[in-house]
Amino acid sequence: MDAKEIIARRVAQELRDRTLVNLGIGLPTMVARYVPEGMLVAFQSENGIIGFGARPPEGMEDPNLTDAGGGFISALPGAFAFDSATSFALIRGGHLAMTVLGGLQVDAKGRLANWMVPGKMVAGMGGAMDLVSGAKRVVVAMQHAAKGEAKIVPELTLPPTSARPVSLVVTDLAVIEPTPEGLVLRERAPGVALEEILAATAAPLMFDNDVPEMTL
Amino acid sequence: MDAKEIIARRVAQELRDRTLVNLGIGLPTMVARYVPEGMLVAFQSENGIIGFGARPPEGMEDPNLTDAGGGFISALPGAFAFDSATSFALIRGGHLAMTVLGGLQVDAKGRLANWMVPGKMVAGMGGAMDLVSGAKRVVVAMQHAAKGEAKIVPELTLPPTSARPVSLVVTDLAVIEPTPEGLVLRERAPGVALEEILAATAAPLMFDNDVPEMTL
Amino acid sequence: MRKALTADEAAALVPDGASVMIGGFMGVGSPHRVIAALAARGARGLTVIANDTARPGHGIGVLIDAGCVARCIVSHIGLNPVTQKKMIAGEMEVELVPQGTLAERIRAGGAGLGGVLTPTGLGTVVEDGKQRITVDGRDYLLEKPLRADVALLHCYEADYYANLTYRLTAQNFNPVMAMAAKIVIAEPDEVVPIGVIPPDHVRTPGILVTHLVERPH
Amino acid sequence: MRKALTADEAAALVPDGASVMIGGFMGVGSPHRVIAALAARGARGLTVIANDTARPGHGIGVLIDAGCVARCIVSHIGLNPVTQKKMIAGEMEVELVPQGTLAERIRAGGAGLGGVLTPTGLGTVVEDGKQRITVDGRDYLLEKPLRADVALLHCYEADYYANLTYRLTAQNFNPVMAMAAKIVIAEPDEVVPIGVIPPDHVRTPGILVTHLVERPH
Repeated sequence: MDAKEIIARRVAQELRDRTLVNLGIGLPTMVARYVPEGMLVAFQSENGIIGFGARPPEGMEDPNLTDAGGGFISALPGAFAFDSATSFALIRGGHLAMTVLGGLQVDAKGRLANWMVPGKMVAGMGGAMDLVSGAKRVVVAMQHAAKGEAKIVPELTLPPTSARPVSLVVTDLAVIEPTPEGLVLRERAPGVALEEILAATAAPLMFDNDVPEMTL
Repeated sequence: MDAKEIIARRVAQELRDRTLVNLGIGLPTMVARYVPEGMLVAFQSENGIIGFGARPPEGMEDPNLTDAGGGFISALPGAFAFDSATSFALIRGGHLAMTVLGGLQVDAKGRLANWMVPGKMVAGMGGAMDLVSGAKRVVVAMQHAAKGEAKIVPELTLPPTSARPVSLVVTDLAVIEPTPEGLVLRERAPGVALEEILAATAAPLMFDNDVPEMTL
Repeated sequence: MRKALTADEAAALVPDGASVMIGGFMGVGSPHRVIAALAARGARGLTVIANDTARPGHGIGVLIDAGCVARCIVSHIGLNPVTQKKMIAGEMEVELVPQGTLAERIRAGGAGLGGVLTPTGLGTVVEDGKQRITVDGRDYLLEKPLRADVALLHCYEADYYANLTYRLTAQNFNPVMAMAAKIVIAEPDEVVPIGVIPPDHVRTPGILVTHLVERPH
Repeated sequence: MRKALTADEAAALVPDGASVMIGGFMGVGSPHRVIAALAARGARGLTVIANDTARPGHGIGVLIDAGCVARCIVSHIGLNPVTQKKMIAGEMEVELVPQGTLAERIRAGGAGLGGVLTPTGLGTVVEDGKQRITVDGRDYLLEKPLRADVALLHCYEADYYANLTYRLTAQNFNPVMAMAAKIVIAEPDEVVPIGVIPPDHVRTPGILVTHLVERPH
């Protein structure tokens, strides 16, 4: 199982039946592959659809039906298409049970940075700031470290996406929950030692004597 | 021609081709009968339709299609049905070229009162406050006086509908235009003498030597 | 979607003293069966948020007649003399809100906005107790969001997921209310299989609807 | 409705230096024919208000490539390296706005609201220079309305009155922009007779649309 699959499978365990969930572009999108059997989850794409499916068969793509990255998708029976004001009324209004977003950094207060690296890359916040402000639960799905550099840091060095702390951080090494007291290490990825996680994490972590392994 | 028909016919002259117009319940509704020939006016009913028509033939009424007073109407080809948020986005957003409203009082500043008589009658403002705030032109269609009592007064004694002055007042006796300098008498109803208008008006009126008669 | 409720089952989900948004404009687009059931079960102390109180014996007027309502937040009561009488007698509290402001306050409640700035009501009694805010030299009233414990909606079609459509002038406040309450109960004229309503024609997604009332027999 | 315009005629209605709202999300739901005509006529100094600048050579990216844009107000430029390069080189001003805030600001512009209060952006760079307003103990940012000289929309169907429908995810910003500009130009995929689009399926009424572009050949 590669790093991304570990993350996606673990995040999928956070899904709940009959809820509305938004998946960010990139890694978070993979979560949709691992919806627990028998569970009905309504996925929202913020460009304007609830209930989308995989890319249609060749020759059946519709230029008026794509995901937020512009890739072709299909619509499932019972889908709902809507405009951007409605989309963000759903997001900001607390109608999303959960959003899953990629991250550049998370700090000890649980704050997320994921939309720009000053002087290097300015993607724009897109819908991320609204998603972090408005979703009931915000789950960050990201690699634990980038090119040897820690992404879980004492204090953000990148511009924050929101002042609101995220609910959970799922990486290829660990599951970490931000709390008012600090970051709590909840789970280790299969076969990953505590020391490895601590070495790859720049922020202080709190943990019990026996941190369980993820069940994937 | 009775008083109401005079008012409705004169107000209809204020309609402009290819514009959106809201008619209040009661007398203002009658204006729709006198749209100048060849002119296309889109009438909005604030309960949620643009492009409504007369009551349908007996047995063809639809309980889901009424005017703001709850009376059965029909829809014209090319009609548009919408919700209340959209309805008032159209109204408040300046998309109405004109609204025609009934009135209890208009004062020297051009302010309208039309939604309550303290201790006597509380109708509620319904959509009137938004209409007066938002429509490009606000035309008041009302009897000049009520049971011998002047309705055009120096200063409102009833609660105002808006601080914004209305654009024009059309009564069975006269056409009056509120201006920053005061109320200007623009036209007399057919056969109505200047003195009759002045006697029925409690607010000061400005006028030229020769006030023309309405052409109906 | 679970099984549809009877009107009585739906009415039982509305506790006495609850704040209740009810769709409809002079009774058009109101959930008449749930309203009747609510009056029949003798609900008490409700705060009703709606466009109007319709007429005696009709629509929300049925709840007023039956003494279910302690307070209402509405734009218009002109066609319901019972509401006016109860208000003047002090038996019922009535907060009058301009119709467009009411729609925006409910929309803001459902859309997670802390309020909206509107010119409507400036210089009138509607301004009393409200904050006036100047933006780029123009004055506005700050109007706060409205939310409720329960929303009682009427819709035209519902599919098995409770995706809803509305019909002609029966839309009115139903779509904004569907976003602004903890429990959302929809009373359809028709129930159709999933897929019958195309994605572009759905107006309220089923994920917002807590309970669907069975179609009329 | 007057006769439909060619894309070139529509582009001629957009003066250099104008503020222009353009529908679309990564090019999906953008008026591609008018955009191409605008680039071809060499428009200059435009302020573009849109969700994003799509990709180089596609959608709004075509206007960026052609040097038509002096400033843009968008939520995302991550997939257009040309926009990023021009921004960093100081050739183009880019104002980044959270997507939901952008939608609400445009909606407020079209709905006559003086602004909306949103929690989005609190404690981030988005807060810079903005008023923080506390409502019932919670903080919000006051976000001001946006309007434009021209709105360039894509729609699915238009009838002869220019009543519009949109399709699936090609709706996005088009409906709110239709309310918020002085001149509104819609580019349809299909044109249909009046009455073909039922009143409940119209999304933008023709009365808001100043000009319709002819259907593609």
